[in-house]
Amino acid sequence: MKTEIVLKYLRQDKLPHIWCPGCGHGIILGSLLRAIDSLQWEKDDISLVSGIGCSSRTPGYVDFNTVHTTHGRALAFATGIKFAKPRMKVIAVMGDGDAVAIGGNHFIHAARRNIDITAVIFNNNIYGMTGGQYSPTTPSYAIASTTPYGNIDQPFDIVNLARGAGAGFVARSSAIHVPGLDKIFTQALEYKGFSVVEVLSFCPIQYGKRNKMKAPKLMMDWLKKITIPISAYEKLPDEEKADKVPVGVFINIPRISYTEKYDQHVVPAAKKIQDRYSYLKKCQKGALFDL
Amino acid sequence: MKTEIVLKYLRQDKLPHIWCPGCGHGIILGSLLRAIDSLQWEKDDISLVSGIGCSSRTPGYVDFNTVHTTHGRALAFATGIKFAKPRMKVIAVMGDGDAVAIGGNHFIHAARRNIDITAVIFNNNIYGMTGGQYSPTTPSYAIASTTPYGNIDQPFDIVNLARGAGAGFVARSSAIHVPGLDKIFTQALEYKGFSVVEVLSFCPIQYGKRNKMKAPKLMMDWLKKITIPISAYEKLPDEEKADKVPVGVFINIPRISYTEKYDQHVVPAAKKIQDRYSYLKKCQKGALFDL
Amino acid sequence: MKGVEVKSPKKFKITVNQHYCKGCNNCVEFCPKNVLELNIMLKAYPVREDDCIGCLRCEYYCPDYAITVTPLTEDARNKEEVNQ
Amino acid sequence: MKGVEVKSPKKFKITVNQHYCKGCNNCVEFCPKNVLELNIMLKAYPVREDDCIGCLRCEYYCPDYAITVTPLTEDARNKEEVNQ
Amino acid sequence: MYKLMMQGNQACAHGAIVAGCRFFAGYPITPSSEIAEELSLLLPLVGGRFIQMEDEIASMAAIIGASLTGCKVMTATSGPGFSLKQENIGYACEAEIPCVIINIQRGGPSTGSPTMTSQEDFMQSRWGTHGDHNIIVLSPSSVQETFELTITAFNLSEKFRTPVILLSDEIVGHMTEKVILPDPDEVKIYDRKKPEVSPQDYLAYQFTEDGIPPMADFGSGYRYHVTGLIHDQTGFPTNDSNEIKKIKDRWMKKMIKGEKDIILTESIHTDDMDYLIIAYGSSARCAKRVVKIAREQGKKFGLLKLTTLWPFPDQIISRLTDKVKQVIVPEMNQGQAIREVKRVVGGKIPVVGVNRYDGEAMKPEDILTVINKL
Amino acid sequence: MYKLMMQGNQACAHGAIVAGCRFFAGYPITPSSEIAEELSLLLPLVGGRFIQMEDEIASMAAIIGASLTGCKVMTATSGPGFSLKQENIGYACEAEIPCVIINIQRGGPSTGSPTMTSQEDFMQSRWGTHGDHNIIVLSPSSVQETFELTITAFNLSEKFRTPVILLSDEIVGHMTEKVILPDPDEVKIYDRKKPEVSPQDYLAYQFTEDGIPPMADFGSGYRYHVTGLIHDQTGFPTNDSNEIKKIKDRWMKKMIKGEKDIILTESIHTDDMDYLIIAYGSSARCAKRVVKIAREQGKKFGLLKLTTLWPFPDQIISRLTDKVKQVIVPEMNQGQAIREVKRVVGGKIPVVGVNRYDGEAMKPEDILTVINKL
Amino acid sequence: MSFRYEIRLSGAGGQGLILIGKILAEAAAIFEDLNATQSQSYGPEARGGASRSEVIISDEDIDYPKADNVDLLLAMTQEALDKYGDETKEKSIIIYDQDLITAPKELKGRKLYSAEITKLATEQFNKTIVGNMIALGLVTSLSHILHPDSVKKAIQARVPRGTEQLNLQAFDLGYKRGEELQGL
Amino acid sequence: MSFRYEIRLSGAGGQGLILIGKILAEAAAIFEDLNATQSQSYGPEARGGASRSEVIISDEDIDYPKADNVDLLLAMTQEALDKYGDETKEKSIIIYDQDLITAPKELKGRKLYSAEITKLATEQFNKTIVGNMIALGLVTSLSHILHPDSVKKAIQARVPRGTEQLNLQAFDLGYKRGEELQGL
Ligand SMILES: Cc1ncc(C[n+]2csc(CCOP(=O)(O)OP(=O)(O)O)c2C)c(N)n1
Ligand SMILES: Cc1ncc(C[n+]2csc(CCOP(=O)(O)OP(=O)(O)O)c2C)c(N)n1
Ligand code: SF4
Ligand code: SF4
Ligand code: SF4
Ligand code: SF4
Ligand code: SF4
Ligand code: SF4
Ligand SMILES: [Mg+2]
Ligand SMILES: [Mg+2]
Repeated sequence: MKTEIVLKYLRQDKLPHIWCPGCGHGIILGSLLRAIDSLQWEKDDISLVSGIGCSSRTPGYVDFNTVHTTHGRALAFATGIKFAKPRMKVIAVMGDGDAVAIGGNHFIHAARRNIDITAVIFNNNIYGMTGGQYSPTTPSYAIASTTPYGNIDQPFDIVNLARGAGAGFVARSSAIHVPGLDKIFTQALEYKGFSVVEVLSFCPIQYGKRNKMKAPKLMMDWLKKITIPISAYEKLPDEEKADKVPVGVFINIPRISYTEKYDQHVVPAAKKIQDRYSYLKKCQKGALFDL
Repeated sequence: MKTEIVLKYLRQDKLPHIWCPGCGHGIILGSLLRAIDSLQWEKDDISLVSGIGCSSRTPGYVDFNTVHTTHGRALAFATGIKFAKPRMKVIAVMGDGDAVAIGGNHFIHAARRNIDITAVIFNNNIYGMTGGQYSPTTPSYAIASTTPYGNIDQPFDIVNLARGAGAGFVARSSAIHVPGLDKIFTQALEYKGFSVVEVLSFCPIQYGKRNKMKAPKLMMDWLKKITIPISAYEKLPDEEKADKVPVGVFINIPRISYTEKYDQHVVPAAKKIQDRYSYLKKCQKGALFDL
Repeated sequence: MKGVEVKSPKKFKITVNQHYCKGCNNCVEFCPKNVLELNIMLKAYPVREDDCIGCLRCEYYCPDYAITVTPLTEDARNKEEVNQ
Repeated sequence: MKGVEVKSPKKFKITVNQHYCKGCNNCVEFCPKNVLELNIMLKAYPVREDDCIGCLRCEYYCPDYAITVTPLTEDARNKEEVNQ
Repeated sequence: MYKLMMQGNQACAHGAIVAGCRFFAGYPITPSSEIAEELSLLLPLVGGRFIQMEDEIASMAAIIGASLTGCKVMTATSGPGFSLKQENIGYACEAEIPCVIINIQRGGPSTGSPTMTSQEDFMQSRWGTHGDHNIIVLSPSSVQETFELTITAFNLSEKFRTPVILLSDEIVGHMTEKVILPDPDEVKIYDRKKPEVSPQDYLAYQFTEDGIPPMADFGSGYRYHVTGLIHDQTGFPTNDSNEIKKIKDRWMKKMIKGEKDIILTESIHTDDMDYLIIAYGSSARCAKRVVKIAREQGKKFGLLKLTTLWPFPDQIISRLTDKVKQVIVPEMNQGQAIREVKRVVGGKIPVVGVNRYDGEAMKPEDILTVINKL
Repeated sequence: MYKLMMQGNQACAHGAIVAGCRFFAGYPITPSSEIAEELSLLLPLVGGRFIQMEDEIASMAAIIGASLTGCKVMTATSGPGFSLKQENIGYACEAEIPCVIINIQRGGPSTGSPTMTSQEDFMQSRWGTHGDHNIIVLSPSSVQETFELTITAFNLSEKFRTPVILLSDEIVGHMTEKVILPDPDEVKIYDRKKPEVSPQDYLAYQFTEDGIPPMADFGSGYRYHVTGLIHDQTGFPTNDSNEIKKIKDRWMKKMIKGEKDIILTESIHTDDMDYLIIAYGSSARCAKRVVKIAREQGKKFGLLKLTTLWPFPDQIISRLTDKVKQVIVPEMNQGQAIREVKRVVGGKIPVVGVNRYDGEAMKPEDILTVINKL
Repeated sequence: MSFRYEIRLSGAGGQGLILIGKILAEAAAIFEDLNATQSQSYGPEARGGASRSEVIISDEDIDYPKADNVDLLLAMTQEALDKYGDETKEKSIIIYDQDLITAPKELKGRKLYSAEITKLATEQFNKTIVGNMIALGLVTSLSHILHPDSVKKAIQARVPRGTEQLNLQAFDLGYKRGEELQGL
Repeated sequence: MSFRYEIRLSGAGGQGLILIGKILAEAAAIFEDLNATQSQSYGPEARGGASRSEVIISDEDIDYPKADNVDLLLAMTQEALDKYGDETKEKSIIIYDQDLITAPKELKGRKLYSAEITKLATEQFNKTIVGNMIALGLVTSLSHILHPDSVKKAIQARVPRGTEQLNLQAFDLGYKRGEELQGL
C-alpha cells in the first residue's frame, strides 16, 4: 500500500532506476515521497533539484519540476528557483560529496541565508557514482578507491556543520529508520526556512565491498549498530559517544525565511522611493511581486 | 619599540601600504608580526598566503615566502604548501569575503582536515577592495553598496562555523584588542593543526562611510561597544547576547594534525607493501620523506 | 525450487513487480515472518504469503518500489491504517 | 601652528615617519596623554612629548607603522619591558 | 524619452530593466561591480529581485534556476569570475536556458590588471566551457550601445534559448556618456516561446522546425526534466549515439538558421575602401577615428565594426575582403580575433594585427603607425 | 625494463612517478578517476603525497602551492572539472608555476556524456582561462604514449615554468595496452632551473635571455613574492604599462624560443603524399589505419599526427601543405582544430573536416567515406 | 602476412566482460609475442547498464584500437546479441549464452555457437559470476588465436588472489565445451 | 567646422577628480547641446593610488573616447604634472595647484596657470575636499567651452544632497580666480 503512494509520484516509465541492487538511496526516496504525499502538495508546485551523483539521479525519477544540475551546485540553482518564485516548494537532493565536498560552500550559505529550501543529503560516506573515492564523510581509516592505506581525513559531522552555518532546522536519520524517517521529512518540508535532513544511506557496491559489508544487509546492520537517538546519545559516557551517531531532530527554531524577509523589508523600502523613478514605473512588465 | 619589531618583518621598500588611512588591517598585521617575533621563527621557514582583497594585500608587505593567490583560495594553496613541505610554518591571511564568501568551502575543509595552518580572517564586515558590497558577515540591515535598502542576509558567526567544521583551535579578537591580540596570535601559531583567528577589523572607507562611522575612531568605538570577553558573554541574559560579540579563545583542543597523521599512518602502511613494487624503488628521487 | 503450499485464510496479497525487482534481498532480510525468498530468477517471491502480518517492512525497505502488500480482509486493512 | 615647549626630563622620544604616516588620527585618539596631534601636512606630531608615559598605544594602533616611541631613560626602558 | 548621463555599467543595468530582467544574482568584481550595485537599487523598484551569492559559480547557477521559473535573468562579472562561471555557462548552453552574462573585461591573465582594460577574453567567451556548444557574444563600444545591446542580448537569449554574453571592457563599462532612454513601451522586447500543446504532449526539447523548443515555466503545469546530461527530445538522458548527434545538430541548426537575427555588424565607408579595419568594442571607436583621419589624408579606409563577435561573422567578412588590399585588426590583446579573420580571409590578402596589451586603451596612433607603413 | 599491460590512466600515473611527480591533488571524475586512484597507491611508495581535495578548484590551487616548495606536481580531471580549474590554471600561467594538468576528455558540453569519448576540449585547453596567456598542450594516442608524454609534460613544464596540459580522451584513458617501462635511470628528466645568485640578487621574474626566470624553492632561503597580479621582474605588482607589456612579451618569447623543444609531431608517409590527414589523440590512430587502407588502394595519403596541440604547429603544417592537394582533419568534435588548420593553410588548398560527435570513437569508415569522394 | 583479430565481448555491467577482455589482451601481449588493445564502453558514469569490451590482437602495431570488423562476438544478453549481431561479418564467430538469450538470431554466414554458460556456472561452481571464465574458455577455444596456457597465465595475473583455482577450473570447463562444440 | 576639446584631470585618488569630470561631461551633454565622454583610470582594484579623469567634449559624435591630444590639463599632484605635462601639446592650457606642486615644470608653448587651490579650500571653506570644485571653476573659466551656468546645473545634479551650496560657492571662487588669472 505504501508502494502505491510512492509510485504515484514517480515517472514510472523511467523505472527501474539505475541504483544498484539494495542501494539505500531508493529507500530514502520512498520515504521522502511518502512525506510529500502526507502534505498533499501539488506536483506542479514542487521543484526537486539535485547535483550530480547516484543520489542526484533522483530528479529523473520523480514527477515534479526537476533539475539535475552540476556537481555540488544544487542549492545554488535551487536558490534561484525559490527566490524567483517563492510559491514553489523547493527540495534539493544531494549526495555527501555533492552537498559537503564540492558543494560545501553553497550548503553553508543556503543555511546562513535561511532560504526556504529543504536540503536532503543521501550520505553514503562515499562517492558512489564515480567509483568509490572517499568523501568528506568517509569514516576514519575506512578503505576507498583513493584511500588504499585507509582514510586519514577527519570526517564532517553534517549536523554540526549545518548548525555552525546557522541552519534553523537540522535533523539526521537513516535509511534503516523508516517509517520514522517519513515523519522527519514531513517536519523538514513544513519548516519555513532552510531545513537540512542528513540521511545515512549506504552504498554496498562502492563502500560496502571495500569495507567487508558487501551485502546490503551488512551495511544496514552497521547503520543499526552505530545510530542512537539523540536523547540516549546524550546520556552516554564520553568514551562511548565517539562510536555512535545520534539521530533525530537536532534543531527546530522558527525564524523568518529569506524570501519573506525580502518581501517584508526590501519591497516596502523600495516602494517608499519608487516615486523618484518615474521612468521605471513604465517597466513593471514581468514583475515578480506587486509594488 | 614595538614598531621596530614589526618593521623587521616588513618589506619596507613596499611601504607605505595601500590600505586607507586608519584602516584596521594595518593594526592587525602589526600584531601578527609581533606574535611571530615572539616565537622567533625564521623568516625563511614561514609562508604567508592570501587570497584577494584589501586584507589579502598582506603578503606583498611581509618578508616571508609570500603568495597572493586567487580570491577565496588561500587555504587551498596553503594546503599544497604545507602538505608538500610540512616543516614550513604556513599562515593564511584572508578577508571575510575571501575566507567565508567565495572561500567558505576551503575554510570548512581545511578545518575538517586539521591541516597545520593558521587562518587569520581580517573581518571588516564588507568587501573593502571592490567598493563596499555586503559580505557574509555584514550585520543585519546595514547599508552596503549592494544593499541600498539594508542587508537582509543573516550573517555568519565565523567562530560557530569553524566549530561546526571541526576546527581544533578557534579564537576571535579585534583590532582594538591589541596587545591582547598578539597573545592570541601566538597561541594560534603554536597550535599543531588548523587554527582560526577571526579578527574584527574595520573599514572606515567602505563600511563606516555608509553606516555613520566614517572616522576610524567611530568604528573603533563601535567595536569596543559590541565586543565582550567570552566569560562575561556567557553570563549575559539571552536578550542581551544578541547585541554582543564574544571575544577570546573558544576552542583549543590538542589533536593530531593532517600531515602528522599522514606520516604516522600512510607512510608506514606504504612501507609495508613497498617490496611488491621493485620498479618504484628506482623512483625515489625527489621523495618528500624517507621510506 | 520448492513448491509453495497455499494455506487459508490469506490476509495479504504480495505482488512483486518483476521488472523492478533487482533481487537485492532487502525484503527477505527485513521480513519478520520469513514470508519472502529470492527465486531462481533472483526476484523476490512470497513463499509464505499466509504468514504475512502486513507490517510493510518489505515495502519500506525495498529500494526499487517493487513489492506491494495488499490487505485482503477488513482486519488487515485496519492494520494498514495504523502503519500510516 | 603652535610652538612646542620643551620640558625636561623627557622620558620618551617619539618619531613619526613622514613617508608612512597617513594622518588617520588613530594615534591621536588613542593616546591617553594627548601627546599627539596632526600637523598641517596631516601627519602625526608629538606636541606634548614630555607627557608621554610610554604606553605604546600609539604604536599598537598605528595602522601604518609610522610612529616609534623610544625610551630615553633607564626607567622608561624598564616600563617598555613590561609592555612585552 | 529620457536623456541621462551615465556610466556604461549603469547603462547596462538600465538596459536590463527595460529588457524585462527581473532577477540578478552576482558576485562583485572590478570593473563590473557597478552593474550589481545599480541593479540592487533598481530591481526592487520594478518587482525584481537582486541577490548577491557566495561566489560566481553560485551566481551563474542561481540565474539559471530563476530562468526556469520563466523569469528574465542576468549576472555580471569580469575575467576571474567569468572563468569560474564557465562550467555553469556550459550547463545553460546544454539545457538551453535563456540568460545574459555580462563580462566587463579587465587586464589578464589571472588577477592581472584589475583596474585596466583589455579585450583578452574574446576567445574565452566562445571556448571557455568544455565540450562542443554554441553561444552568442555581443560587444558594445559606447554607453548608448551598452544600453541597447543589453536589450538585444535579452532578446536573442529568449528567442534562441541560449546564454548570451555581453563582452564589454573596462573603458566602456566605466566611461560616462549621454544615454537616450527610449519609451519602454516602444522598445522591441522578445519573450521566450511558450508551449502551445497540453502538458501531456509537451516535449521540453522538441525538434522543432527552427531548432528552438518551446520552454514552459516551472510551476505552470508543465512538469519536465532538465539535465546537463545529453538528452533526447523528452529531456531525459540518453547514451544513444544517434540521439546525441541529433541534439547537437539541432543546436547548430538553431544558430545557423538564426544568423540574420544574431549577426550584427556596422560598416563605415566600406563602399569605396582600399583598406579594411575590423574592430570591436572600445577599439572600434579608436578605429573609427583612424578611418576619419586616414580619409582626411586621402587614404581610403573602411571599418567593419563587429557588434556580434560570436558566431563569428564569416560571410560578411568574406564578402568585404573580396575587394580590398589589406585588412587591419586592432585589438587590446595579443591577437585573438585576428586568428578568425585570417581563417575567413583564407590568404586572399594580408591580414595585419595592431595589438595593445599593456592595460591602456588602444590609441589612434597605434593604428596609424601601422597604416602609415602601408 | 618492464613490460606491463595497463590502462591509459594507469600509464599516466606511472609516467608521473617516473617523471618525478611527488604530489597529486585531485577530485574524482569519470573518466579520469583511475589516475587519482593509482597515484593514491603509488605516491606514498616513492615518498610522495596524495590528497583528495574538496573540489577541482582546490586541487588546482593545492598543486600550485606544492610546486612552490620545489615539488613536481600534477592533477587530473575531465570536462566539468577542467572548466572549474581554469581560473587557477590562469594563475599558474601568470605566476609561471610548473605543473601538469591531465584532462581525459569525455562527451560535452556540461555533464554531457560522462562515459563516452570526445575531443571537444581542444579549444578550451588553449583559451579556457581569461586573459592573454600561453600554455602547452600535448595529446597522446596510445597507452605507451600516455606514459611517455606524461613524462614530456613534466619536462616541458619544468623547463618552461608553465602549466602543461595532457589532453587525452576516454578511449586512450580507458584502453588497456602493453607498456614498456624503461629503466627509470635512463629516462631523461628535466628539473626546473634554480637561482645561481644569492638571495639578495634574486629576481623571481627576471628577464633572462631565454625568457625563463630561475625559480627558487620556498623555504630555501630565497624569500620572494608570488602574485596573480601583473608584476615586474621583482615579482611585485605593477600598473606601469611598459612593465605590463614587457612581461607579456617575455611570456610569448619563452614559448617561441622554446618551440623546437615544445612542438612535437609525427609524420607518416608524408614524403610522397597527395593528400594529408591531420589528426591527434585517439583519432590519429584511426587516421593511421585509414592511411594504410588508402595506400593499399593506391591513394597516396600521408598523416601528420599532432602530438603537441598548442602552441599550434603552424610552420610544420604550412610546410607540409605546400605540396598536397587537400587536407582532411578528422576530429571527435564539431570542428575545432580544423579552424586552426584553415587559418594556417590560408586558402592554399581545400581543408575538409570529418567530424564525429556522438560519443563513439571515430571509425575508419567515417574518414574513408570522405576520402572516397575525393 | 600480418593479421588483426577483433573480439567483442558484450553483455551487461557486472558480468565481468571487461576483466576477460583484459585477460585476453594480456595473454596476447605479455605471454605471446603479439600486440593487443583492450577497450570498453560503460554505462552512465562508472557504473551499471550495458557493457561492451573489445580486444584487438595483432602481430603488428595496432593502429585503430576499436573493433570495426568483428571476428568473434560473445553475447551475454539478448540486447547485446540484437545490437551487435548485425555488426559482425560473414564467417564471424558468434558465441552466446543460451540461458540468457531467449530469442537467438538467424545470422547468415556466421558461425553461431551457443552454450549453457550460466547453467554450467551455477551447477558446477554454484556461482554465476564465473560465467565470464567459462565464456573466456569458449572464446579461447573457438578463436584459435591464443594458446590456452597463455590465457591461463593471464588469468592468474589478473584475478583476485585466492580465486585463481576456481577461475582456472571454470576456464577449463569452457575451453573443453568449446572443443566439444567444434567436434574436437 | 566641428570641434573636439580634450580635458585631462589628474592627481590622486580621493581628490574628487572623477566627480568633476562627470560634472563637466554632464554640463556639456545634458545642459548644452554637445556630446561628451568622461572616462578615468583607477589605482589597484576600486581604490587609492594615482587617478586620472578625462573629458572629451565635441559638437560631433565622439569616436575615440580617450584623450590623445590634450587641450587642458589639470594637475593636482607633482606626479601628475610630471607624468602628463609632456603629453600636452603646444598651446595647451595647464592648471596646477601650487600648494601641492613643489617643482613646477617648464613646458614650452603651453599656457601655464597656477592657483593656491588647497589653501583656498582650507582657508575659505575649512575643507580640503572642495578643492575639486575650485579646480572645476578654474577649468570652466580657462577653457571657454562651457557656460558656467551649465556647469552649475550639473554640479547641483551630481553632488550629494545638502552640499550643493558649499560646492557652488567653491566653484564660483575658482571661476573668479580663473578670470583673474586671465586678467578678465
Ligand atoms: C565538477 C565535477 N566534478 C566531479 C564530477 C564527478 N562526480 C560525479 S558524481 C561525484 C560524487 C558522487 O558522490 P556523492 O555526491 O556522495 O553521491 P553518491 O554517488 O555517493 O550518491 C563526482 C565526484 C562531476 N560530475 N563534476
Ligand atoms: C574570482 C573573483 N571574484 C571576485 C573578485 C573581486 N574581489 C576582489 S577582493 C573581493 C572581496 C574583498 O573582500 P574581503 O575578502 O572581505 O577583503 P577586504 O577587501 O574587505 O579586506 C572581491 C569580491 C576577484 N578578484 N576574483
Ligand atoms: S554505486 Fe552505491 S550509491 Fe550508487 S547506486 Fe550503487 S550502491 Fe547506490
Ligand atoms: S577599503 Fe576599507 S578595508 Fe580596504 S584598505 Fe580601505 S579602509 Fe581598509
Ligand atoms: S508486510 Fe511484513 S510480514 Fe508481510 S511480507 Fe512484508 S515484511 Fe513480511
Ligand atoms: S527489496 Fe525489492 S528489489 Fe530487493 S529483492 Fe525485495 S522486491 Fe526485489
Ligand atoms: S606611548 Fe602612549 S602616551 Fe606616549 S604618545 Fe604613545 S600613546 Fe601617547
Ligand atoms: S596612527 Fe599612524 S598613520 Fe595614523 S596619524 Fe598616527 S602616525 Fe599617522
Ligand atoms: Mg555519496
Ligand atoms: Mg572584508
